[in-house]
Parts: sequence; C-alpha cells; structure tokens
Amino acid sequence: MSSIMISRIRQKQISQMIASGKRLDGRGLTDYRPIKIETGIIEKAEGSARVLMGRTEVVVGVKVELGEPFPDRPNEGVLTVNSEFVPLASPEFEAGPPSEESIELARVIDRGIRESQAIELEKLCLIPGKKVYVIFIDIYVLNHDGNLIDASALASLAALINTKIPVYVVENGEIKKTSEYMPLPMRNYPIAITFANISDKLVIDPWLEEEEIMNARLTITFDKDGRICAIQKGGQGALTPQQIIEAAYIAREKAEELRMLVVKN
Amino acid sequence: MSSIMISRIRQKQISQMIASGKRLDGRGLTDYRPIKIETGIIEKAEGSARVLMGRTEVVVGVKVELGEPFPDRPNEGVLTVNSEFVPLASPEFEAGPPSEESIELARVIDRGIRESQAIELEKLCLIPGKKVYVIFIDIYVLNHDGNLIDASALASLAALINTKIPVYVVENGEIKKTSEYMPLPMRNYPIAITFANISDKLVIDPWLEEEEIMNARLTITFDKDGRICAIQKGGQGALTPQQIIEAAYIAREKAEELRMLVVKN
Amino acid sequence: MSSIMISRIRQKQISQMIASGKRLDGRGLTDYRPIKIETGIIEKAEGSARVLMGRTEVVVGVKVELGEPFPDRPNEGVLTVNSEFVPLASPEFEAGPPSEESIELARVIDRGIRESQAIELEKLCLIPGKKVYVIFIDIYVLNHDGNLIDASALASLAALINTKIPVYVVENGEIKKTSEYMPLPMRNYPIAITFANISDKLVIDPWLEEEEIMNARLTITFDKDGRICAIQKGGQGALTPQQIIEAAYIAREKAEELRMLVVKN
Amino acid sequence: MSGKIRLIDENGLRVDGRKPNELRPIKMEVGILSNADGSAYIEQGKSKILAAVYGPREVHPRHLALPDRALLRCRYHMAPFSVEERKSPAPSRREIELSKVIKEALEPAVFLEKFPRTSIDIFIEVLQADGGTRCAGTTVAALALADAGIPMRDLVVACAAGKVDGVLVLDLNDLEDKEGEADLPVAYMPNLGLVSLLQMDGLLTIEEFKQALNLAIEGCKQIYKLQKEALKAKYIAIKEEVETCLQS
Amino acid sequence: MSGKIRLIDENGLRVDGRKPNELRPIKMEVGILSNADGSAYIEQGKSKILAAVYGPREVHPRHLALPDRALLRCRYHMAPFSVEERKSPAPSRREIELSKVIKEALEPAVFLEKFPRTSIDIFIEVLQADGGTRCAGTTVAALALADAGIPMRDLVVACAAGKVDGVLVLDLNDLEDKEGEADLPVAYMPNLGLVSLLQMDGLLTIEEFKQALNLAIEGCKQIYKLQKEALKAKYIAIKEEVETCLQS
Amino acid sequence: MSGKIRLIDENGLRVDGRKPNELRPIKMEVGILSNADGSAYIEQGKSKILAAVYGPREVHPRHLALPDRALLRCRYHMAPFSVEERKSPAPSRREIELSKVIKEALEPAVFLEKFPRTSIDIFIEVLQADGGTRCAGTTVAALALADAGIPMRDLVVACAAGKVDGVLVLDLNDLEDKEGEADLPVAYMPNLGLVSLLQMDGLLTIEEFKQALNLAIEGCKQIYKLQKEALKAKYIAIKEEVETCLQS
Repeated sequence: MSSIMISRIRQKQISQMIASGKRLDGRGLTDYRPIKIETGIIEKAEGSARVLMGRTEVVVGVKVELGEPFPDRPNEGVLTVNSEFVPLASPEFEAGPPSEESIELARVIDRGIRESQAIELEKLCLIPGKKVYVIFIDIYVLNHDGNLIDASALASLAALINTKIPVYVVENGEIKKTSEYMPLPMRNYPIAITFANISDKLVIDPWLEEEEIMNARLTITFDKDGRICAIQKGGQGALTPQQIIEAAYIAREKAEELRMLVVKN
Repeated sequence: MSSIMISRIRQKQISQMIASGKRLDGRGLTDYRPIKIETGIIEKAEGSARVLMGRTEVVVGVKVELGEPFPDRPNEGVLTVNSEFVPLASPEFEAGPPSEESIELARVIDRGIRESQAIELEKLCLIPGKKVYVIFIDIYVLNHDGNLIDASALASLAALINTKIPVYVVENGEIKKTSEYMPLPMRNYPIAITFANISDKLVIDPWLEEEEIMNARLTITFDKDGRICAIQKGGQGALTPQQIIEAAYIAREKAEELRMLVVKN
Repeated sequence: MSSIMISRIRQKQISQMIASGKRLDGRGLTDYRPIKIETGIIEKAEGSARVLMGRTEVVVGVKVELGEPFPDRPNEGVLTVNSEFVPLASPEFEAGPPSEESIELARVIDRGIRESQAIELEKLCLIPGKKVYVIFIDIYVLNHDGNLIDASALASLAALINTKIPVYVVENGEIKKTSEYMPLPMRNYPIAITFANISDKLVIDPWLEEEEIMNARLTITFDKDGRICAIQKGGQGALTPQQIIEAAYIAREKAEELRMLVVKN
Repeated sequence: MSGKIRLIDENGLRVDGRKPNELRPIKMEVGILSNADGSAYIEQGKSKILAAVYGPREVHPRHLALPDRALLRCRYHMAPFSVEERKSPAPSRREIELSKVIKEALEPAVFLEKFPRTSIDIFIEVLQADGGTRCAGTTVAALALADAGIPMRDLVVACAAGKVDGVLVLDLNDLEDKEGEADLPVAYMPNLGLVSLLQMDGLLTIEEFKQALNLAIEGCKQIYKLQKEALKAKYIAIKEEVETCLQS
Repeated sequence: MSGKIRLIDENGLRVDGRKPNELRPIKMEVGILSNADGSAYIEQGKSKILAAVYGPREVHPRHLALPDRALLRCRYHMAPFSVEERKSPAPSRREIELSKVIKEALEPAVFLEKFPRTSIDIFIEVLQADGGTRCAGTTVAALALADAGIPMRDLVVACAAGKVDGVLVLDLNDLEDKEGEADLPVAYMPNLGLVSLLQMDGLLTIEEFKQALNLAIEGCKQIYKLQKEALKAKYIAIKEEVETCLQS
Repeated sequence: MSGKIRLIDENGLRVDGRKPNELRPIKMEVGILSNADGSAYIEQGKSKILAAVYGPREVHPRHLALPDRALLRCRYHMAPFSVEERKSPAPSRREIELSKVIKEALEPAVFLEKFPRTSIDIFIEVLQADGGTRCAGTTVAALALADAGIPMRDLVVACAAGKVDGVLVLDLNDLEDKEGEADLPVAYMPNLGLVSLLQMDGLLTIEEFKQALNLAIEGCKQIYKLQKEALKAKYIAIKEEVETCLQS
C-alpha cells in the first residue's frame, strides 16, 4: 500500500522487538493504539463519525437518498460503500480513480456490514421494486498511519448508528417527505480486527511502519453474536492454518472491546 | 496557459514599450485588434458565429434540443456551455479531456450569459418539470493568438443572436414539432473585456506573446445596462484594488463599443 | 498492429519466397491455414463459437437482452459488435480502453453482418419503438497469430448461427418470457477474406510474421450471393486498382469455401 | 441503408440536382491558420472541414519515437455542432476508426524516413458534416501536409462513389450515404496510380464494384486539379505579398 | 440567483442573524495532520475545510519540473457528504476551476524561485460546504503553506462580499450565495495590499462593485488577524511541548 | 445470501447431486496458448478459465521496476459473455479486488528475487463463470506460472468451502454461493502448508470456520493432485513430440 522508506536498522529493530513479544511504541502485541470516536461532525450528512486510531484519522459520512432497488432485491434498500484515499492523507496517495487498495478497503467494510445484516434493509423499502432508501457510506481517509481497515470499519459503524433518515409517507403511489426523522434501523454491529504477521507473530492494529515490514495482513470481522461475518487476507506472504485459528479467537475478544466504544447499552 | 518560448529580448521589448504606453503591434493600451464577425456559418447548427480577433479565431455553434429541466428550475430551459481547445489551434493544445484553461473559459462565458439573464430561459419551457429546450453553446477555438475569453464571449453572443429555434406545440401532453422557427428569446447582451497586467499597466485584448509575459489577467463582463455580470482574475500575479476599479471603468466603455458589433438597432 | 521483432534475415526470406510464389509455412499464396470451428462452447451465452485459424484463436459469445430500439429504426432489433484484445493473447496487447485496431476489427465485422442484413432485425421487435431484442456480439481474441479479422468474422457468424433466443409474448403491452427458445432469424452469411500485400503479391490469411512485413492489408467481405458487403484496406501502403479487382475475384471463391465450414446445407 | 426515399428522379438527377457522375461544388484554401505549420480548408457540398499539420517536431510522449522514420499521427474529429443531433466531444468509435484509415491513406505519400525520431501530427476538424467527410478530410489533410512543406511522393486525394436507387453515383451527400445501397470511399495517389484508402458498406456485385471504383478514381482525378489550384493560389498570394513588401 | 426568499429582515439582519458587514464565526487550527509537511483546518459558519501541503518535493511526473522555480499545484476537492445531495467523488468542472483560481490566488505569495525543480502540492478537502468554500479554502491553504515552512511574501486571506435583497453584505452563507443578487469572492495579501483572487457572479453597478470590493477587503483584514493568532497558537503549543520535554 | 431456495435435499445431496465434501468435475490443461510464455486452462463445474503468463520481461512503464525483485502483476478479468447478464468489458470493482487477492495468493510461491527489474504478468480470463472463479483462477494461474518455467517454492491451489442450508460443503457452485450462508475461498501451498488467500462472506461461528477451513484445505489437496497430473501430461506430450521428431 505504501512505500515510505524506513531505515533497515529501524526495520530490524521493529521486527526483533516483535519477535521478543514487544513493540517499538510500547504496546503489547494485541493492544490497539488509543482510539477516539466523535459522531455527528458533519451536519449536512444524515450520519457521520470521525475515528482517530493513534495518528490514523478517518471520517465517514452517510448520505441517504431515494432510488431504485436492485432488480433481484425489490423489497430492500440499497447500500453502497465507497472509499477515497485523498492525497492530503499520505504522500503515497494520488488523486485520480480509486486505487486497488481503496477498492479493497471499501469492499471489506461493505462485506462486514452486509453479511452481518447490520442494516435492516428490508425496512428501507417505500414502493417495492420502485423506490427505496439508498444508503451511501463514504469513507474519507484524512491521515494514514496504518490499519485503515479497522479505523474505517469503526467509523462506518459509528456513523451508521449516528444516522437519522427522513421519514416518507406513500399516498396513492406518491412519495411525500415528512418533517420527521428516524434512526437508521440496525440489527447488528460488525467490528473488524486486523493483524499483521511480523517475525511469525501476529500483532494487532499495525501502524504504518509495521505495515511496511509485515509479511501478511489478516482482517477478521465479527458480528455482535461473536460470529465471523467477513475475512480478508492481504499482503504478499502466507499464514499457517494454526495462526489463522488463533487470530480468530483473539479477534473475537478484541471485537467485543471495540464494539463497546460505539454501541451503548 | 501556454509556454511558447519567446526570446528574452522580445519579452523585454514588449514590456518596456508597454511601460512607456505603447505596444509592439502599434496598438494603444486599450485598443482591440481588428475584429471580424460572421454569423450563420454552420447551417446544421441552430445558431453559429465565427470571430476573428487579430489572428485569434473562434467558432461557436449553438444546438437546441429537448430535454428535462433541472429539478430546482422546473419552468426554465437549460443552458450548457462547453469549450474545446482542439490541438489544431495551437502546439500547446492536446487532445483529451478538457484542460483547466478550457473549463475556466467555458465557465466564465457561461457566467456572463447566465448572470445577465441574457437568454429568457423561462420562455423555453414546454411542459413544466418535464420538457424544456436545452441550449448547447459549443466554443471551438481554431487558432489561439491570445485573449480567447473575449473572442469566445463575442462569438457566443453573436451565435445566440443568430439562433433560430424550432417551434413546438403541446397537445394533450404530447409535444409536436411544427415547421416554424423563431429567434431565441433574448433580453441581455453580455460583453467580456479582458486586460493583461504587464509592467504594472493594464493592456486590453492581449495577444499570445503578451499573455506569455503578463503577470495577471482580469476579465470583466458587462451587461447592456452597464452593470458588471461576471469577473474573473487569472494568472499568477496580483492586482491593486485601484487597478481593478480603473479597469472596470475602461471595460464598461469598451463593452459598449464591442456590443455594437453584434447587436444591431 | 504489432511490433514483434523478427530478424531481418527471416523478413527477407519470407518476402523472397512470396515473390517466387511460395510461403515459409508451405502454403500456397491463396491457402488458408487449417481452420477448426467449435460452437456452443459457452453455455451461459445465447450463442458462442471458437475458431482456430492456425494458431490464431478467437472466441465469440452472443448475448441477447431486451432494450430500446434506435429512434430511427423503431421496428428493428439492435446489433452491437464489440471486440477485446485481452493481454493474454499477445505481448503487444495491453489492458485498458480498446485500441484503434480493436475498434477497427469490431467495426469491420459489424459492417459485414449489418450490410449483408445477415440478421433479420425486423423480426426482433417486440413493442415498436419501445422494446426490442438487443444482440451483443463479443469478440474475444485468445491468441494472436495474424489475420484476426477473418477468424473473428468466421467465429461471429458461427456464433450467430448457434444462437438461440428466448421467446417472449406481449400481452396487454406487458412482455412475458416463455420457456421456449428459437434460433436467431438469419437471412445471410457474410464471410471476410483478408489479403496481405507482400513483395507486390497478395497472399491470403497472413500469419503474424507476414503481417509484420506486409505493406498493406485488404479485407473483402462477401455475402451468400457473391456480392461484396464490406471492404477495408489497412496498413501503411497502397494498392493498384488492378490488384484490388483481382483480389475481389479470388476472395469471392474463397468466401464460398469458408462459408461451407459454418453454414450447413 | 433502406432505400425508401426516392434518390434519383425521372430525369436521372439526384436529390441535389446533380448528374450521377457529378461532384458537389468544392472550395479549397491553403494556409489559413497562423499557428499550424501547415493548414487547409475545404468545403465540399455542405461539408466544411479544416486540417492542420504540426511537425516534424519532437515526439510526445518520447518513447513513441521511431529510430528510422517520423511517426505519423492523425486525429479526425467532429465538432459537437457539425451534425443534426449534437455530438459529444469525446471521440466516438467511428472517429477513432476514421482517424486510423485516413492516417493509413496519407502514410504512403509521405517521406517519413527523412525525419527519424520526430512526429508529424495531422488534425482534421469537421465543422459541418454532410457526407463524405473522411474523403474530404483526406483531401484537405494532404493539402495541409504540402503547406507544411513536408516532402511527399504524391498528393493524396479522396472521393466516394456509391449506388443509390440502383444507379452508380459519384461523391455521395449525407442523404445518399444514409439511404443509398452502397458507399465506397477511395483515396488515390494520382501520379503513382495507387489506392491508399478503400472501404465499403452496402451491397455491390463485383462488376458494380469495378465500375464504382473507376468512378471514384475519376472523381479523385478531378479533385486533384482543384487541389493543385489551391496550392498554386497560396504561392501566388505569397508571391504578391512579397512583391508588395519589396515595392513598399 | 432568483431572490424570491427574504434574506434581510425588518431589522436589517440576515437569515443567520448577522449584520450586513459581520463575518460568520471562524475557527482555525494549524498543524493537525501528521503526514503532511503542513496542514490547517478552518470552520467558517458551517463550512469545514482541511488543507495539507506536501513539498517542496520531487515532481511527479518529472517532465513537469520547472528549471527556475517550484511547480505550485492545488487541488480543491469536496467530500461526497459535504453537500445536501451526495456529490460524485470525481472532480466536477467547478472543482477544477476553483483549484485553478485558488492556486493563482496563492502563487504570488510564495517564493517559488527558491525551490527550482520541485513541486509544492496543496490539497484542500471540503468536509462540509455552506458557502464561501473557495475563500475559506484559500485562507486555510495559506496557513498550511506557512505551517510547512514555505517562505512567503505575505499571507493570503480570502473573503466574499455580495448583495442580497439589495444590501451589500460580507461573507455570504450558502443560502445568500444561491438566492442573493451577487457574490464577489476576493483573496487579498494584506501587507502587500494586492488582490490575488477576484471573481464575480450576479449583477452589480460599478459603484456597488467598488463598495463590495472594499467590504470584502475589510473582511479579509479581520480574518487575517485570526490567521495570525492560529499560527501563534501553533508555535506556543510547540514551545510548551519542548519545554515539557526539557523539564522531564 | 437469503437461503430461500432448498440447497440440500432429503438425501443430504446438493443441487447438482454432489455430496457435501465432493468437488465438481475438474479438467486442466497446460500450455495451450502459443504466444504466452506459460498458459493453462481449467474447467471446474461449468466455470471455464484461461490463464497466461508473460515474463520475466522488461517492465512497462519502466519506473515501476523494482531493484531487488520481479514485479508480479495479475489481472483477473471476465468475458462479457461469461455471466447470465452481459458484463461491461471495463474492469469492475470486484475484478480489481480479485486481481489483488489472487496476486497476493501467488506471490509467496514465486522466487521473485531471482529476476530483479523485470515483471511477471499473469492474465486470467474467465470465459464462463459458475462460482468459485477466484479459486479456479488461482489454481490455473499457478499452472501457467509453472508452465512458463518460473521457479517456485511450491504450487498454489485454491478451493472454497462454505455453508449451505446449515451444512458445510466443499467447492460451491454459483447458486450455492449466492443462496448459501457462507463462502470461504482458500488458497493453499500444499508442501509449505501455508494459506495465501483467505476471504469470507456470510456468517460462521469460529467452530464452523475451523471446520470449513480444514474442508477447503482438503479440497485444495485433492485439486493439487490434478494440477500435478496436468503438468505431467504436458511433459509427456512434449516428450512424445520430441521422440516423434527424432524418429522421423
């Protein structure tokens, strides 16, 4: 994703520390960086959130419009997840059509939300086959210091929970907007947990320098009931089945912790 | 906009002459080059004009089609201004998507026409919210020897005045084309006047070599009643407020002169 | 089309042999390479064919959908021919928007089919002006060893003959799909014959190395009644009128031979 | 090509009053754009086309440069207002194909080997299209090449023949092209006697094709005379200008 | 600009309660993104904008490098969620034009000649748009340039004036921009006394224009004070951090 | 994944008659395209996929070349006619993502460091898609790499497991993928025992996931045998060809 040069010495230092169970920034192998979440920061969006994960910063805006359903899902609202790696966020990001990393990120977030059936899409139909709510999740990376997936997934979930959608009434086949708003109906809360494989150890929430030297990346997304709803391996290395299974157990626990940051009660 | 190399000596010559109130081609600081206007040159277009301003040559074609109005202006026709800097016109122009210069040009012309309410768009609605006239102004630069904005604005205005639109009748919600044509309804006639700032003087109608050495560009567009309807500063320099105000007074006079070339009576 | 380097010696050898009426691969000047045609190879397509012409390999898939007719042909189905030079087929092919060679190929094939009125498009209208069959011919080059036009034309024809389209019924202006299929209605069978001009001789079915050294290319497409329905000259050379006329007579005969490979009885 | 409209009247004349083997009125002018190295303008019937040539010049992007000859490039493009229904400015598949065949029609006439590592760029802009624009575009581009002083083996001149209402005709207009039975555009190098562009749509027997090809070549020869006159007019104009300068 | 909505009330106040010559509440912060060489954030009314500067750095693609000065580039971009109706991420024609005029507003202030063959890239991201984003974008970009340590002749500060319900007003919000009679965005270099961005839509007499221009410049001068404070706050924060380090 | 259609019948068999842990019929062929440096073809159920490898070769554009290893690139692409509804030829977001994960599945198996400053380009063309194309595409691309003579640490073989009607099954077809409860594509390096592609959609408990992962790996091991046979068949064919040559 990035080719910011870090010195060989520093690379060695980072990987040797990890080999001995420590990290250069003082964290344990399965610790997250400090996480800060704010919601409702974009008043013009129906929902929004900003997540700081260490120095990684992501803003997500949720826009809600009316549109047509997919032909094979005439009774459901439509969900669209898009991400932009704007060049403001990193010297590695370029203006232009979305990079493959940006597309992968959006698709991984999309799968977590879709497969856990987080949004009750079947409640977002106004006229079957004709008019439904369309939910746009736009992920905007503002500062890239590693682990964009977890930060983006968390910001997306926080923004969805924050979303208020306008209430419409259908009268004689005509759709009328009322002055009322309701929360976006949600039934699940997926959380993505990402590991980097460095020195044959899996470390959670890698920052940018760790991503530079990692051999492989593994993201496991858990739903509120502790079930896996999405997985994505990345990077040019490989993992043993044992590593993967271990990661799943650790991730399930971590997901519980992170979920508590956004889901109250 | 262009990087045609002119020698340092010639650059110096041009700017020294301007400093002393003269121009290399013999014009006074506020003189236009010879202007030639022809209309109706493209029979397949509903309106057209060719403007020669010195060696700068611009053709504008106006096409009229039926289409949908903008949702927030259901009772008005639609105006679209587009410009192409085809590579035939200059070694600096390249084929491909429009350059930022080309987009700026089209938008400046558009603002002059739109803000002066030159076209009576409210007379161009056939079925409110459904069918209106769509007016396409296509600016085609054929030879670039500087001051494309004024030449294009003049050609656009001449082409609009030259435009005949087909008359339609609406019967039971059906639109029928008649064999009749009527002039495009117009109520105002905007004229753009462009200055280049060279040696701290403002010269009108810069040709290409002057544009090469100018520090800033200022375009002021006047409507028929002597009101400003659009302004655009360009170039990498800056101007004093005094220069700008002075330019406005000069431009208002010049606009009257140029308007007489296209608006008869 | 291609710049695969072949040695000067080999170039000389090829052209000298042709000058003396022979070809490096043992063929006569007007012989085709071995041709192998398979149809129905893509079950998900309504029609498909694979053509091997020597080592040149082309797959064509025909997809049939419903759509709107062209405004000036309200009672006819729509035909669309597209070709892709996927980078798998040649080191010279690149991913991205279609090259001019690819566009030329598709348009030459399209003209042969359209001008011979091969498909009875007027039988492919369901609701005049509203709903018609849309026939997509997608040409997919899998291995490029020269003469893509003839191989693609043959594969397209074979795929069209192989096509079964779903039968629809129109009841009260509603279109319903039945479980039945019928062959695509066809009335003509165009065959393209391509020559390369090398050493002032016209050789049929050039392979890649011959295309490298040819001076010009000439494709003549014949309909089933021996009439020319499309011609395309390519390449940076020129031909005498005599050469062209001679080629037409040879091509007419060859077209008969090739047509028998795809049209039974 | 549906052939529903009557294209030849009872006197054997065409929709615009021409005889079958008659060209439309043609007007050409050479050297009309100041920035281009060479330029020309043609009106053929209602078709109005400009061509400009830049080069030989440095190739951009550089990796396209050829070690042993100039790179010839051609862009045929239609103005949005050139046709009945406004055309999007983005090049259509048709424009891309025509750019290719016109380039290949001009290429055999140019001594490209004299300018290795450079490019010669031809830009053709159709301001109004009324049939036959690829041919008129080729004719006018050849003039622009000559005006740019590019050494050439021969001029290139193009003209279509075709079949309408069963009659072979020369230089089809838009309606004849759309409603007729066949269209055969041909580019010809008159001194070399070579055909450098050849396309056909429609249906013709080989016999008809032979006649149509000859008809088109005859048309080319007529237009060639006009091409030469247009070039001469330019040189006379220059000569007069120079003389005026010397006298003053 | 249709002017159907009442934009000035009976007390002469505007839709958001401001007096005609009153700015919206403005908040600025400098140095907030860790990756960029310089960055800043502005809130002006409900507009929320970030700017980052990368450079001077190597130019990509290289052939754009200038032998005698840095290449200044600017990208003004709106987030899809920044406006009422979701905006496509692809740059619109408006965004391309604004990128150009903002670049040209900042260019006269930067000592580009100190960094030949490099680029200085300015990225402006509008997170929420409520009118006046080109001006606020210019103001915040100037802060980001200063934060990046790029040597400058002056700061650049921008503010619009305009006319709504016949009254000249300062710092238009979105509704005033859309429904008012004129909008005049101005960028100003306060120490040099020069105008580096000037645009106008709407209708103004020359007299009105003179007043509006002065009003905008007065607005710029007020915002300039806030700019300086924001820069100072950053240096105080750094100083405190350093002192804390030294003490510990 | 809606699960409305019955995907497992009363005998515990799947919609295509397979047992839960049964692969679809698989056919592979190596070395079938003459231009590519390596190529292979696979049919798995109704999925039909070609792969070609070009390289190691010069990198275009050159600035992408890596000083210490080969650049591995991969393009997964579907023919417009490969699916029920015609697909636009432009790469979809899905195709771009799959290109990335397949490249990353193959990368750990290739000795890239042996070919610095070159590129190895893998092209996967799906001629017909019936589920599991990313897995079959990975399997066939590994064969094409081997056929191109690229030195490899191990072959790579891929297979999905999943859950349909509550039952864990191997090698999902299109219907099972769309209507089932979970899909878990896995790429495996059988001799190294490493997983190089892993994705999942759907819902699985950790226990189910463990079983599904094992099931997929078992599937990979079976397909690996077929891969080896396909490679052997190629070498036998070559040997026979050589012998025929020597005899004649």
